[in-house]
Amino acid sequence: MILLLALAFSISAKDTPDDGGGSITVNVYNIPEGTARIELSRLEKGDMLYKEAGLIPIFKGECDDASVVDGIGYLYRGKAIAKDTFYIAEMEGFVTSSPQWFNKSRITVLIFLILFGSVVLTYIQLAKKNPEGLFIRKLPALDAIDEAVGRSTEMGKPVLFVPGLEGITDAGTLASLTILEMVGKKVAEYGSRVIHPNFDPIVMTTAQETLKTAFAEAGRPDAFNKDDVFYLTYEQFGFAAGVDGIMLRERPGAIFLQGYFYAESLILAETGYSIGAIQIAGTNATTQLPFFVAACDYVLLGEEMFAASAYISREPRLLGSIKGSDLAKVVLLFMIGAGVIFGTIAGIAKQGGNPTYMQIFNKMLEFLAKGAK
Amino acid sequence: MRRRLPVIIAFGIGFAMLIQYFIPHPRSEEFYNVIVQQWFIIIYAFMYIFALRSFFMHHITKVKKKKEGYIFSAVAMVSVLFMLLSGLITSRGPFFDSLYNYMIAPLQGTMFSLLAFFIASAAFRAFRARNVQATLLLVTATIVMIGRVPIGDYLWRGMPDLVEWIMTVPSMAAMRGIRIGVGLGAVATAMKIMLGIERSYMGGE
Amino acid sequence: MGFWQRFLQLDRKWIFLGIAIVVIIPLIKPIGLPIKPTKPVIDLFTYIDTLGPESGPVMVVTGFDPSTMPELMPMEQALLRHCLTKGIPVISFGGLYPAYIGMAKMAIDEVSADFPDKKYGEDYVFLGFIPGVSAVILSIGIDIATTFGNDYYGTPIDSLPMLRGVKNYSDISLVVDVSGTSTPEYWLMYAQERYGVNIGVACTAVSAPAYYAFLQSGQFVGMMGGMKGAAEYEELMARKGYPTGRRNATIGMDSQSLAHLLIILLIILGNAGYFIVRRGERRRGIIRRKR
Amino acid sequence: MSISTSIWVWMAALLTLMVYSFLYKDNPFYRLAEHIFMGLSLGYTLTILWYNYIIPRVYEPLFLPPHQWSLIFPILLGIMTFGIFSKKYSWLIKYPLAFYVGGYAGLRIPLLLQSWIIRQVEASFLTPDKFTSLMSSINAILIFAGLFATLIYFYFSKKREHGFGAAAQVGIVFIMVAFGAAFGYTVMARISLLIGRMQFLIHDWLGIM
Repeated sequence: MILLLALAFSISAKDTPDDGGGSITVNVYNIPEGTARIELSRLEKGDMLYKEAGLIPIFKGECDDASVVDGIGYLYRGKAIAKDTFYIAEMEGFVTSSPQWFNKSRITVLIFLILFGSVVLTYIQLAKKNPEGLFIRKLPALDAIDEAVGRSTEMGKPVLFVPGLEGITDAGTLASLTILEMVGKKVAEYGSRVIHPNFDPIVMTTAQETLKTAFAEAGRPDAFNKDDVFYLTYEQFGFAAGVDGIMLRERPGAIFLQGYFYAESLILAETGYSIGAIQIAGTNATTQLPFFVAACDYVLLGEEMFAASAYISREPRLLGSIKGSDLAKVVLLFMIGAGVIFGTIAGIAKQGGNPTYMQIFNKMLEFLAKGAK
Repeated sequence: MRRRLPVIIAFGIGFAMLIQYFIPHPRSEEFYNVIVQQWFIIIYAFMYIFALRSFFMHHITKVKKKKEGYIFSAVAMVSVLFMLLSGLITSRGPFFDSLYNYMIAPLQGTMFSLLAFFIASAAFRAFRARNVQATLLLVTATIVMIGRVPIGDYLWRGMPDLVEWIMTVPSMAAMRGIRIGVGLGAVATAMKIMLGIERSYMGGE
Repeated sequence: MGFWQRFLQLDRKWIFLGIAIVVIIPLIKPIGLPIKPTKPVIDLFTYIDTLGPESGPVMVVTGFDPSTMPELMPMEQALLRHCLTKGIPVISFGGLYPAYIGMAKMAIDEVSADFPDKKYGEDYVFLGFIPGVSAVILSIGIDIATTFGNDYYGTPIDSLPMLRGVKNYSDISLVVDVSGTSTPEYWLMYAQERYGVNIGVACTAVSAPAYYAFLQSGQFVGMMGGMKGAAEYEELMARKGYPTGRRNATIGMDSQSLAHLLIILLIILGNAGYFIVRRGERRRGIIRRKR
Repeated sequence: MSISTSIWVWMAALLTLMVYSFLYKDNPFYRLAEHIFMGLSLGYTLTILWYNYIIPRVYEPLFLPPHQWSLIFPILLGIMTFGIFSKKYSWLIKYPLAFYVGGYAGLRIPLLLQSWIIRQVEASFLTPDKFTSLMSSINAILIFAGLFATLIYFYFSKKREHGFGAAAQVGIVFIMVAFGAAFGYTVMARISLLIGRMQFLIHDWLGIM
């Protein structure tokens, strides 16, 4: 075997950027043909001998040596072993590793965080000053709610409102309480009853308050019966069986399934359909949405539930995040659209022999994917 | 002052955990580990004691007042203590593992498998192609269900590829849009909590 | 129209009975519906089939608990059986989280019972759980002996004859992650990207679509998705005349197929009745105000 | 026909049958099984909490040398949750709650932004290498259109008229296909679990087949 100092095969090392220190990135260049393995060895400042330091994957030509100590100088040597010969690459200056105080690869997240944060906050301030000023389109579901409660009271049947299985801190439960307020007002106007079985005691007491104010605002404070809002049980399928019993006994004309549901959603929706009631569901539990869409007359899909409660309550905090998210969606769509158009032009230009656009486009993509590591 | 201090705490620790993400320095790594692996877990453990208390209070009152189904409450409480003691005494020995493998695991699996029955009955009694949306959903579901079993390959050779296309093109596109929407909502909510705008989790204003 | 109305109000208990029968019968008397292996499973099977007693060991990583056992246990057992039949040295790794060790032990015990001639320590090895998740994957790349110290039964790694020449990933011919969670992505990031070792994946039907992208880009050598993937692997084993033991996945597949067909039938019948009843009502002037 | 002789297998089989009795109707056997399940799983979680968290993270660092006295502060904060037991000091629980919920909110913001938003946007970029074949170009354009229409569907700041309404209609088509696929997979997963339970009863318990 002849020791051939290949000029082409070279090695370089630098402190790994954007890390907590203790790591040096080693790169090898123009790896000779037919190389089977590249062995890496390291010399610590003050030592005499190179020690073995693992392998460099051939297909990447780069690896991070994470077993170094900050502040100590190191020299690296790469040995590319081909079928019968091997090539050596060495470095001149020592390299030391050090930690960084800011991770430059996560700038994209920081920029988006600052932009989106300020947008949401400004909308909340705007909403505080003038709640009616911020436009949110009227969701068709709100008309369906009017129609359902109307038909149910025409037939002299009560309305059933099931709030889901989550506690008061769940976004879906909070939205369901706002929708309950609107349903409560409608029911009070029509002089009918709303039955509200509960899985969580705190949600129950809040629902009683909500309905009491709703009936009062509709001018019928006496019509509200506190016992219509009651605690049923805390067992998942026991709750479903209990609510089924109420459906079969009370035969409500309209059923609302609003909140965060689990696997029991199916039992509720099925029995509700079998007694011929109009069912309006709404949930932020994406796993249950397919079943509700198949079994109910109307479904508020995830975000639509929050938009509906923002529309009803005009509550500044809710309006702020809905409007903020909407603006962010527009910005994202423009970004993706512009990226796609630029990407296709760069692709065509590249075919036409002018790769510069392509490099710019890859740079942009790389900037976005930075934080991925 | 009593009302403002919790909001300041929430902002302080929230902001610290936020900027920690951008600082790779070992000091920030240590801060992250101490907070997440000690402070959060200790508070979580104490809150668990609080949840435990309401669990036992609920069942004890039911037993004391001989309310309907109080025997089951007694059974639930005995089960908690039985599992806890067997875990502590045998320090998670084979008896404790058997309790998990032959009681908890089968019960959990059976509970989840109940849904197979409910889906079947809802399929017949409630899943209606009442509008374009529900029809699209039921047709796609049928294709996926057929494509994912061997019979699908024999009905039509291209069936598995069709299912794969449904999963990697239309379904992925919609899931990506839904995920962006849900993500934006979740970030907005987390920001409101950190900045003290959203305080409902602390039990009302 | 009375029949259809009564038909639609069929008590749900009959439907429950229907599902139970459709699932139970094939388990007692398997029908043996034909199974046609697909490309991802064939790729995984052929890659392992090309290995032999002299090639580097295959590492089977357990990553599931009782809730995903019906889909994933048959996969792990098929992989272990395939390696032991071909004499390929196999390392069963008990997993990146403590919850999986019970499943790993159950799999290796049941399969090794069918191979009395294979000796522990020479033909197969069982490594226990080590905390650290991604740190564990990385340190296997440096040195297996220092990472684990000793195997599940407490015997030191370097006293196991099979692992004598095996230092790290460069000596391992394939890692197959049998997982119900997203751990295959960790193996791609920390094992393949960093050390270039080949990775195969065996996952639940739900997470299979997410891994198609990695399959097409060649990062995964092959993939078994859901109980259908396991049944296909068992079919490939049988076609090569390898002993398959009780083909749990294939038997399960019969029940799965019949259950799916029943549910599709129920949807069609339910909707047929619905439209007939509605047309009847419309003709008799009782128009339910339906959007 | 070799019925299992292990008391454990019989226990698991009985509990399985008790849960399935709910399919007939909600009955005492089902409620007994459910309460056993609730109690055992709560006890199991407490044991795991004790061995994997409280002992290695709280007890040992505090009471064994080298004593980490700084742990006193999180423990004090934790003790404040007991304030809820008395009407007078119920406001005390606000502090640990604020620390925990506020801290996690701050921690989740960059992670959510990275994986739920930036990663999805980056993946939606149509790089020329996606246009290798005719089929992959059509797919790439379809994916882009689907994403576009889905986001329009969940856009609430504009009335749904003419062009805007049409885009929302296209959006709901993609969403319903995605829900149909999710529906199919959920059915498959639940039936696999049912098969697993039935195999246990028939094979492991009754020993048939």
